[in-house]
Amino acid sequence: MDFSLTPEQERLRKEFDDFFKEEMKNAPPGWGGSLEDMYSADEGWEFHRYMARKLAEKGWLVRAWPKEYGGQDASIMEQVIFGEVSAYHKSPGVDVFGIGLLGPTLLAVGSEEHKKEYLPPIARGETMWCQLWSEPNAGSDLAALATRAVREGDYYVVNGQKTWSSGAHRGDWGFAIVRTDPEQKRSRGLSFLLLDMKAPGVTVRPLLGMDKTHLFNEVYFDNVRVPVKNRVGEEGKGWDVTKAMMNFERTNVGMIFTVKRGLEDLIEFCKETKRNGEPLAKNPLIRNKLAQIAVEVEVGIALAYRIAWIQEKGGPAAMVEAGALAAASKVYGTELNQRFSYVGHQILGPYGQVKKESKWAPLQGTIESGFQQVQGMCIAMGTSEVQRNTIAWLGLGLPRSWDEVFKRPMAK
Amino acid sequence: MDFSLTPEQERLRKEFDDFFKEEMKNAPPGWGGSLEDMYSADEGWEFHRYMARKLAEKGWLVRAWPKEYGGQDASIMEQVIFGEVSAYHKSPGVDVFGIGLLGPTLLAVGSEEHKKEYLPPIARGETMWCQLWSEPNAGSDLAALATRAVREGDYYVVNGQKTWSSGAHRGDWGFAIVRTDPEQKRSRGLSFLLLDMKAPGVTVRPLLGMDKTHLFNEVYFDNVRVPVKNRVGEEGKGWDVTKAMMNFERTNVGMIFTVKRGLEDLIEFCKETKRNGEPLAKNPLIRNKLAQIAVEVEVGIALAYRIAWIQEKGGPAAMVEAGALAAASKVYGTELNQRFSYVGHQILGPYGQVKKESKWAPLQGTIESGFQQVQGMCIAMGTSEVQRNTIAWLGLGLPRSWDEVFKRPMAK
Amino acid sequence: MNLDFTEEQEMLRTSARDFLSTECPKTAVRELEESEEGYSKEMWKKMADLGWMGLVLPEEYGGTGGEFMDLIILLEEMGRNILPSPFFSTVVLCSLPILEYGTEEQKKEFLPKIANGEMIMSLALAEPSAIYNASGIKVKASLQGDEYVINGTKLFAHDAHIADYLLVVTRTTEGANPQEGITLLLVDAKSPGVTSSVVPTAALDKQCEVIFEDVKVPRKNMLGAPNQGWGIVKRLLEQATVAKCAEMLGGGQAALEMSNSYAKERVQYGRLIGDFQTIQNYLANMWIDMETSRNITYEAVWMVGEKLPCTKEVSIAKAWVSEAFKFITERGVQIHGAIGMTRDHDMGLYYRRAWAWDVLFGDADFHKEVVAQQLGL
Amino acid sequence: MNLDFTEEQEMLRTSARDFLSTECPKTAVRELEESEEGYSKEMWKKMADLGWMGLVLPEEYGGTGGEFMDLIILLEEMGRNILPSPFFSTVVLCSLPILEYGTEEQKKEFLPKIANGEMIMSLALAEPSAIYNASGIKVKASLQGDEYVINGTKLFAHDAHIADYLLVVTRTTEGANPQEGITLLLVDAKSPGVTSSVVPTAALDKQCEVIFEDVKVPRKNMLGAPNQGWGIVKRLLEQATVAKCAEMLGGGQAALEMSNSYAKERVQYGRLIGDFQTIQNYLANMWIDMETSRNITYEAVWMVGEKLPCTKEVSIAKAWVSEAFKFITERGVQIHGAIGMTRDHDMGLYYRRAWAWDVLFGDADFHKEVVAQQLGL
Repeated sequence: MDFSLTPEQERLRKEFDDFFKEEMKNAPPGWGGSLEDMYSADEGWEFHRYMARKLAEKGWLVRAWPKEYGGQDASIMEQVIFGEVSAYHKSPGVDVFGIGLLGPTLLAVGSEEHKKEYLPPIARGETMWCQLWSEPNAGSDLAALATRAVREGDYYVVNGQKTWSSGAHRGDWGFAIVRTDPEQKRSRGLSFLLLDMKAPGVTVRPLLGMDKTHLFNEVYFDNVRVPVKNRVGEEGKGWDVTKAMMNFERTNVGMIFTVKRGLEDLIEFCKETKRNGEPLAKNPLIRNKLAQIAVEVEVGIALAYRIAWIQEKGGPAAMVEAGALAAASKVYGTELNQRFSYVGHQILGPYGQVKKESKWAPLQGTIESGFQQVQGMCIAMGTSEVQRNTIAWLGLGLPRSWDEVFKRPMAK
Repeated sequence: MDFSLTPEQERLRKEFDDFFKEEMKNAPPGWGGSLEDMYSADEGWEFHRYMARKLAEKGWLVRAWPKEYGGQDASIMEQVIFGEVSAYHKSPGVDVFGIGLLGPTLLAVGSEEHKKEYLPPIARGETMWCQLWSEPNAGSDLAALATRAVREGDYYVVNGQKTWSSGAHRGDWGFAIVRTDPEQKRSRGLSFLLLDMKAPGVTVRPLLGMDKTHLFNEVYFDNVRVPVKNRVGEEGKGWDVTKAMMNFERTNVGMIFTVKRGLEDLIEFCKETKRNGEPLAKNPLIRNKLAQIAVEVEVGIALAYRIAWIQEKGGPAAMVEAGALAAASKVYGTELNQRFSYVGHQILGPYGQVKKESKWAPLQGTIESGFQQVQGMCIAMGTSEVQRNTIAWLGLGLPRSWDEVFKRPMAK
Repeated sequence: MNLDFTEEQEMLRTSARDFLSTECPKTAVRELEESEEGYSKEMWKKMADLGWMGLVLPEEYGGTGGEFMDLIILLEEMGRNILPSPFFSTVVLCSLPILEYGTEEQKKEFLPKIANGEMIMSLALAEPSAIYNASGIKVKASLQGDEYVINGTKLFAHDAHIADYLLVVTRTTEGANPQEGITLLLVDAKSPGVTSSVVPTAALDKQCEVIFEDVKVPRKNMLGAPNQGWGIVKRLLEQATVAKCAEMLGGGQAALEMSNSYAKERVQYGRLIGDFQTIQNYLANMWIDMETSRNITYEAVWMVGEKLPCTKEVSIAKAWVSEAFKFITERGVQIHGAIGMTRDHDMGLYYRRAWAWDVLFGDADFHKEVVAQQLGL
Repeated sequence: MNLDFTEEQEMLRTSARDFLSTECPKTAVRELEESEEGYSKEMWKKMADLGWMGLVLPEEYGGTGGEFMDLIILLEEMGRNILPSPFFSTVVLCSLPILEYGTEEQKKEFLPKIANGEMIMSLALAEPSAIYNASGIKVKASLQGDEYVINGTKLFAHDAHIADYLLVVTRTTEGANPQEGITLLLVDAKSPGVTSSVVPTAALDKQCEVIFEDVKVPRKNMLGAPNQGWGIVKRLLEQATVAKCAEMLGGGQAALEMSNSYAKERVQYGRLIGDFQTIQNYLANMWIDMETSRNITYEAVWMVGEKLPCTKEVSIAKAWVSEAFKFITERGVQIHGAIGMTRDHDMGLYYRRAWAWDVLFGDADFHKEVVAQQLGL
């Protein structure tokens, strides 16, 4: 085994690091790097778009993509390095949905037309996307979705409601999974559509978070006309596209580096802040808690590297392994963010609840916003419960659902 | 509300305390008060019988029972006081099975003959009992039991195997649940028998614990003849008796006071023991851990008192409440014992693993035996999983089993 | 021993629950959170009319002479409903010490006005040092003639921005023992030199910065003896801590019930989510935390009410209950999924309070250190 | 970066697994636990014949010149099988420091004998103080002419009772800095004045008390420079700590597999218990702990092998992996129910080791304090 980076990788990391260090000086006041910071206030969104363009200029926005669509065919390891440096510096710019989800999906299962039409504007940092999946009665159980799309000539007419669509109020385009054949149940009869968020009949309503930030939305479709050519995959086979999209197993390295950075800032605070005449950093209980987070951060990074390594090797067995590991890194990473938030809140004491607009807010209020936003991380993109179910299934060979259990004869 | 004890209760507590303080001087060397200490070595068992006789002499062994069977009609609160003082002093003497389980069951559902025959020798501290319930394929799912009893005239002929019978190698008598009607499934067709452990055909084989102590046993029945008059309840209605026995909702106050005492001993150790030139008691991490256990002990005691109070009031609604609370106190109490063991092990460091026979063993090796024996507490008498299920059912009105769920039509 | 509430107490609970759920639905809670004042004057008047402010005050001061446990029941219901109001500040933090330590003159001046809802008060205790020990008290009051002159900054003083009077914990002498030299002063909030402003916090619960610049207070407004104020603070912190535990009990119970109801109506995969063992285990653990919290709180409340030595018991209750409340609300959000983390859902009201109250009057580690000391460690 | 094992390493793993499961079934493990010596001479010989003792020793000393990672694979398999043997004591704790710090003469004297299985060694480091800091070293060695004379008591020295030689960490001078003045001596276990006796422990893993009474050791048996021994101890503790993490990986994996298999065969309520979400969640959490442990261990191992600065990484690995191993074995017992807590079931072998290894070379809190220091706290 060899855990070292190549000199080229080290050089790249430094280049990324220099770039972000410099560019992050342009962040708006109180910037904390969360999705809420990016989508909620206009300054945040503008900064995101600014960074997207800057990264596109550098050719870094979609490094992993093929050159012909604006990428650099970069290795997974290089993406991981980019991801960690970017997260460490709390940089926005990389559209979670367009670059993280849609791009790889189109590259894997999209038509050449789709790739040519949609990928280059993403690569240039121009088009921003959102995801239109969950519905009021289809959360973890996405296949229960009910939004209808009825074919009329060259169009689908879409009616229904999506919810929990992060950043839908900012997105130029959205990808949706809808029911084209109501006769079919659950994951059958679904289709995958790309739709213009400015199309007539699309209404976006905010769902404010408990800290009043605007990240999530409800999206209503009232006779929205979507050209048939905007369908990805065959009609009725939308679930395959959805599954493909879910199967890009993430290393989740970014969410670990977010904590790494947060921890460093918190450590700095503890060194500078005296309570009862002594720096917080000298309090043995606080040292123990901070060290525990540091342990968990390094453990999380090691796990993310393992996933990247498996992906780099590829192959079907590796993909099952990566599937379980990615589920593990999601639940591990989000619960680590949660534990970090709670530790931060505890160490800051009454100051942990002060909002960033106050002069009394330490660490730019990141702990205050953090402990309210972190719950969403454990729920969005597959709840912790769903991730553990995936591990039981892919990692341990246990049944995926009760229905599966009940199909078997009773055991003696 | 009023949390104070009456002067009479305070006097009783002092009387118990004085008695146990004096009598515990007779405990064999290395006595730690666990069930393993009682059942494993001969000295332990003799001490148990000695204390049983002493308590009987005092009239304290079965305080809660009616006077006619050797008891004192004592209130539940007095029993709780007795239980806590006894546990605090690590005293044996009160037979878990005869006094804790069988006695109340016979008092509730036994015939007058049974009461007259079996209760007085228990009350005199003469007869010791054991429980013959679990089988290799019937653990948490007791109703799956297969041990057969075939009626032949005035006898049942019993064949089969029981397991996890604590102290069966010491017990004079055992109470068993067996299948009298093999045509009936699960909880139907069972009967409840009292059997002489010295009867021909009863074979007891030890199941040593991981620390090699002898608490559990396998018990084999090879054509064991049990008089029909030894059946409690009707033939085929043994499950009702079993349920009645399970339904004596325990306050579990004893297992909390065991930790209370263990904590006090550990605190003493931490005050006396220097490491790196400073008493362990001055180490902030250790202070925090010990205080956490102290918090949990007091919380557990308050819960136990609540259960006792509800029982004292009685009534059907109270009993449902007490049922959920008793499940809570069981899982809380055993998991507290576990946490205490682990904290003790951590504080003692390498010494936490030293067995009591060594001169290097602190606290008479109780931490060493504790961390191995405590796992059994979370499993015996209803696993933690079963207790949480009971809480979900009685405390929260949630379904008790999947089968119940699947009997309902699918929800929309 | 008697672990039941009296019939009167049960009636008080019922009427309080009815009143609050009618008068202060959660939409109102959210509006009051957003408002500058953070409470409804109208509701405040009605509460006074119900006798809530004078619940534990003797009749001679306009109260109804109830016991501490009565107040606890009311607070439980307020916690259950997340009532935004200066009740805790006024009644628990200020009327109780005035009742116990005030001169007859002070009692006559303050208590009837509190009882009839005319006066709102706020305790100015914490400072930027953010510790609940006597050594954290640095705001200075110096006796000049017949007046104390206060200078310094208090922080996290709930409801100071709407208070008529502030109960200010000041340092009047410096010595080796920080518990010596503390004096409590009743300060007219409109005195020149007092500036109160709300610090924006997660729970939107109107915690204020209060700046004192040469604020003059007549000597007769001193509560208790000069330099001996820490004893009053200790006692009021005991009362306040268990009272806050009671609010958390109410909040925890509501969060648990809400989660349990949701588990019985939310369907995923064709099943109620409460049918899943994962959710059942969450709820069972929440239930255990709730029941254990209840009993340890009542025991501590009883001791505080009886004026028994209860330093250890109060700290035990706070260390346990605030962790339990955090756990219950956190799992509550998780059970609800995305809807639970929104501004429009009630669960967030409880979740945000759990984190706010966790650090109020000392967090679990603070109280465990108290317990450690009480254990002779 | 390359996170795969080499083909040779995979072969080594396979052959080690085969050998151990054949030669050392769990019945044998239990017997060896009960035996006075705690290992099988016959098996020891076979292990030597397989080249295990010399795996990382250069060929000139009778070894096969493998790398540290090779040794780690072997240790993982030993942990997987709970092999009772003095391998860790001899090879990890003694041969590595002799190889790295020994004189040519010492290497020639000790290493070939270790490689061919003739010599068993034991590290006598810990003392009744039970701390893994230099300040814990009190056993005195004083230079008298050309000999050191040792007096004092060592504790928790694995396998000292069967060792031919002891590597003894002694204090030769006292000064302000406890890390100065430590000298390592290679002591013939048969020297007059050496008394080793096994301390009975939960894991029955032959930890010894070793009493030194005027034990004379020729000066040439000093390992490294006089008074500078703490550097050697630090290095060997790094190696030993990650090596122990590797054993825990093997043990954790076995415990997890055993639990998962049991969940797939044990029926209650007409269903495999692995069908229950409660059990699935336990197993999923164990799986997460296992996978996270694996990667952090290999990273630390690689750094130790490459002799990179790795104080932080080693402590991180130990702090994480020993907690994970405890959790996995504890849940493993719970999944198995009563059978899992018996002497005759294999789960207890792992459970008891988890608690023994947790405190070996410093527990999680010890290592977290190291991490805190490394973070500049």
